[in-house]
Amino acid sequence: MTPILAVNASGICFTYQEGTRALEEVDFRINSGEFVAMLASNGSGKTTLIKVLIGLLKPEKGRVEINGLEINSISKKELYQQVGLVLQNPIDQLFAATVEEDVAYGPRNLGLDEEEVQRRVSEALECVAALELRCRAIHHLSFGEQKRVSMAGVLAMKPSILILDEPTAGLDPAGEALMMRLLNRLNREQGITVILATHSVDLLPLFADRIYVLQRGKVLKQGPSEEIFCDYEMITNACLRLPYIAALLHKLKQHDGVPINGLPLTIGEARMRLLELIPEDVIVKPTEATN
Amino acid sequence: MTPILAVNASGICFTYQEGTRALEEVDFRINSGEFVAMLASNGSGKTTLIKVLIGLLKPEKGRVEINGLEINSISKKELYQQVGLVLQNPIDQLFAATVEEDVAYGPRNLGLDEEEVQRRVSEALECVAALELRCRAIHHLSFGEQKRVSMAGVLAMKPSILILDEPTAGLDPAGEALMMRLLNRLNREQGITVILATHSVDLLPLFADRIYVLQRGKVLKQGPSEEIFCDYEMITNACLRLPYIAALLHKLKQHDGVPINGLPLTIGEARMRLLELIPEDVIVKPTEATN
Amino acid sequence: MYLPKKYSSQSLKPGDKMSIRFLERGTATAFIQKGPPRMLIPALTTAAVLIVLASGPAHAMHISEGILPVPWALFWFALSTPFLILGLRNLNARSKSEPHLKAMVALVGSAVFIISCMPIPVPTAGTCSHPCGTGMAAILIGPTLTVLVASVALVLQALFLAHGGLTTLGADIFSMGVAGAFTGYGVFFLLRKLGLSWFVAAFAAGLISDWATYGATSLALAAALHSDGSFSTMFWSIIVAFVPTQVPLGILEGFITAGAYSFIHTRRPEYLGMLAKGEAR
Amino acid sequence: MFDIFSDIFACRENVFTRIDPRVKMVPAIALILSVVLSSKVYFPLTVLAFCLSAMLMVGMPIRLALLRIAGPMGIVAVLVVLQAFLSGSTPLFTLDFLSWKLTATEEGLRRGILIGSRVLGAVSVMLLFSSVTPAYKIFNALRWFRVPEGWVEIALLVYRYTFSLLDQTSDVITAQSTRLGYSSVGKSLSSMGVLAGTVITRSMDQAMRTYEAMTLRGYEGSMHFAPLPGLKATDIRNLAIVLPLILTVFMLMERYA
Ligand SMILES: Nc1ncnc2c1ncn2[C@@H]1O[C@H](COP(=O)(O)OP(=O)(O)OP(=O)(O)O)[C@@H](O)[C@H]1O
Ligand SMILES: Nc1ncnc2c1ncn2[C@@H]1O[C@H](COP(=O)(O)OP(=O)(O)OP(=O)(O)O)[C@@H](O)[C@H]1O
Ligand SMILES: [Mg+2]
Ligand SMILES: [Mg+2]
Repeated sequence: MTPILAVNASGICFTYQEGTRALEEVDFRINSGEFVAMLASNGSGKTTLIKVLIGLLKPEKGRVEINGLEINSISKKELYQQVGLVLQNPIDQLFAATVEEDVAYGPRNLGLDEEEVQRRVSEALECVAALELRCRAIHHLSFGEQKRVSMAGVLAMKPSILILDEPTAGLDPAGEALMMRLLNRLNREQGITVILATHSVDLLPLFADRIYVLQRGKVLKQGPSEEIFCDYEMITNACLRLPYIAALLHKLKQHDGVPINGLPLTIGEARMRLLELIPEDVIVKPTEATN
Repeated sequence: MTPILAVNASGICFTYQEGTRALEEVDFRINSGEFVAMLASNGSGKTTLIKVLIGLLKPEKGRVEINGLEINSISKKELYQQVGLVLQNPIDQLFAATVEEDVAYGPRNLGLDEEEVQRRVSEALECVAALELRCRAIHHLSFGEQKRVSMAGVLAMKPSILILDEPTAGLDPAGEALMMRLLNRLNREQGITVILATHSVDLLPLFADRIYVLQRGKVLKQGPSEEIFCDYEMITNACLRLPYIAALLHKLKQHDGVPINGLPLTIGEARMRLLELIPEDVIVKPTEATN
Repeated sequence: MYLPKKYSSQSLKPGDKMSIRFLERGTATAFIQKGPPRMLIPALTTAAVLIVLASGPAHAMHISEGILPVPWALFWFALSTPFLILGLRNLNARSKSEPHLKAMVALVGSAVFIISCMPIPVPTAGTCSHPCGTGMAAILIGPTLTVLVASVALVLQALFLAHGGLTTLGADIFSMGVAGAFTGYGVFFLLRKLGLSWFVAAFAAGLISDWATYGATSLALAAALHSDGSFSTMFWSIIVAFVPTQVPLGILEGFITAGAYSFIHTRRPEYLGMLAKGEAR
Repeated sequence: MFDIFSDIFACRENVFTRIDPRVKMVPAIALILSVVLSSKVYFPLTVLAFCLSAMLMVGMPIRLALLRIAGPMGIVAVLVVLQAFLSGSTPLFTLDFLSWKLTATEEGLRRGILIGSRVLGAVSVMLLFSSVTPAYKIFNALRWFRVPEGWVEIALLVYRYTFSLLDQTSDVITAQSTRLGYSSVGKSLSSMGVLAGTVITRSMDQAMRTYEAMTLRGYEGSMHFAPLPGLKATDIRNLAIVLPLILTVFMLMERYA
């Protein structure tokens, strides 16, 4: 028997009331424990798909299963204990006065006792490296801190699937890296399935197991990042671009005829490939290799 | 005599009411016709500095001159005819119901006659490649379109200095490239001084003449992008990172000992430098060079 | 001014032909001799009908287009226009010294509009209904500006949602704007003067403004609809018919107003000061 | 609820949207007034049929058109019942309700149906008008009818920001409901209070930012509007045809139908 999929959506169609066809026959299947990115340009239907997956919008056609259960067959409570959604804009998600209260909002609604609630709050805040913010007022947090706290609020529900809408939008490079590493840790250490919608391509190859490329509400292609970014045409078609590193090596390969195997997407890989090409005698005094 | 500076701010200090010290002795000098980026992580005071430059916030200390005139010595109307500000969030800036009305708002307030107003609207919309949006309602525009229209609204005032707060935030790669090319064209063709605040580093080397790096309300360093990104320490200190291309070559240079002159920041430059290093005989059948 | 004859004859005499028709059983006739309970039966009927027709109460806070005869429509327009003019005067006068006022009033207006679109569950009727938000607005921006904002919101609702309408705009402005805003503001102001906590005052403002709106709506409806029947039967029937939804709804609105007010009070007190200029706090 | 709130149809190109809003407004008002004045159901029902088919013609999905008319339908049903039982004198039938007898009357029923048809007719005119005329055009046109500019200015701002506030509000609701904020009546209540508070503070923040942005473009306390273009001769000619037509149909139906 095949293992139970974390998310199994098939043939999803969705049209907004005034007639915008936002999703068309979308199939979206995520295994438990995967780290999947939904990559698409503005207005391609990422947010709509997310809302369908989490049962906030009813698709016209198609069926969504979460951990093997049809989402309409289970109660909202069960559903939201399994799937957590982190919105793009953290202030939409932070409505309590202090960090602690906000993170406790979900667990309290689950009807847990106060001790358990406090335990969950601490755990969730620790997960997002924000324990020291516990007693701060929400409106005094910086944007990056708000993002992390809003994630903690969702994590406190202990979902097995975490869906994030543009988690790195608006963050500076340090915040971006921190956020991606956090997600990676949650995924690897706690086995949480992570699904993120984004249109920034550079960080994905490092983290995502698989990428879905959407365009105008259709899945253009899906697969591991190497496969996705090989298809230069499809990527530009979808109003996206290659990661900078890949773009450089793509240019070197296509236009300058430098023979490079495959298409390195990350700095580490690119370094290896380039070093293979550069004659040893050119290299001066390699200092101790610090990867 | 030195030429008149477009923006000359010296010794700016600013503290928010509740005590956040947002700017500390900031000196900021921009020549006419320059394309300058203000690069800083979240919460470093970019927006605050912009608001001080445009007279929305009164600095505690320091003096701001626009085109040689102290900003308090001229009327608001004169000031805003010289400096235009494009806010980060287009929603804030687009307050009229339709594109046409929104763009016409500024010129009408200047008391121009209707013919001139219409001429300016057309011109401004053409500048941002949005002429076909003219009769659309604002809330039906996509995010990227909103950004461009909000820029048109400012351009219709015909400012000689254009200040933009994170013009590329939230845009997909295609929109980002379009926006940067637009700004570049305005700068080169119409000689408009462009000042932009951002924390995305990758596009800057291609466009910015000079970069100011801020951190916690202080100017850490300023200079052309080559100088800025050479200083790896300062950059990481400011919670920023090198552009991906530069990071790759930096790694190759520092850790692998590949001898690279300077630090290429753009794909084009990096290609040249790498090709210098790769032996000719490795290169297979260079197809016709399409840059 | 055209005033229908029956408008003044509000009381219903015992043994009125009309109410007797509903009370043929002897057990019920006892009610006829007494005061208000004689309205009970028609009222209960309508209540039952309203509850069955879930969409009725949800829309009933605004009088739908087409219900009011032309003379009544004009009457209500005439009644609410002075308040609109007052609001506009106030706006123009204040926006000279407070240039941000127009933006503020407009945005509070859209907030109120959105809040009044929020479906809220009504436990007793098992349906959804909508709060008015005018009590809230009145506390924040004062009653005259609230009338202004309510008129804009009503026009938008008529256009987008088919709530209310053009001919009934006058009556709707009167019930939502004038009745709701002035009572809400008055109650808030009074209770604060009496030294009650702002939570209680905000709660009462929400509650009373909701009920006042509902009273005024019922009045307008009854006046227009009673035709050959009695005005007061119609009025009380409508009142009682709305009781199952409006009583809890008023209480809910009270809670929402108090919740929202305390939210703003704790997070952004500066806005309260900026808008009310310290008047009602 | 929030989904119905869209004026996308009003921004499409078709016969109706091309007409000057001031010109559209006159027959719309004439229609509504004559519907309200009508003493027989035929004219209102004709208007209803005309408006519904026009709505379908401009491409509004049937579902949405019906959804929009569903609210008034409910009111109509209530009205019919209310009138049938509370007015008139000729008994029609009697219902046993618990221990009471309720009698419906013929006149009452008639009157209920008449008022109901008026409601549907008038509402459908409003709906057609609003689905072929964006609200901002209506507000602008109102200036021509001497509505004070202060009111129009406020209305335009309300209209503009309602859409963006709605998006934010629905995001907050999403966040609340995925964290089970609406899983019981008590929780719904407090969540709703927080929601209302959030919406209001958001709107105030937005107001301050908007005011800032307006200042940056030379705002000094009141908006300068574009001059309204003069009415075209064809518009006036069309009006001269349409208004008498409405009147004639109305009269004929009142008298002979
Ligand atoms: N509430 C709505 N009503 C009508 N149309 C909508 C609504 N929300 C989104 N759309 C439309 O549906 C399409 C998909 O929108 P969606 O928000 O899912 O895109 P997205 O990929 O999340 O974009 P972004 O990157 O800008 O967040 C767009 O064309 C959009 O205009
Ligand atoms: N209205 C305000 N009141 C009080 N403090 C503020 C206010 N606005 C900003 N600050 C604080 O001032 C500092 C600088 O903020 P600013 O918004 O200028 O940063 P920024 O560089 O624009 O950041 P971002 O990239 O997030 O937009 C931050 O610490 C911020 O918390
Ligand atoms: Mg989205
Ligand atoms: Mg900023």
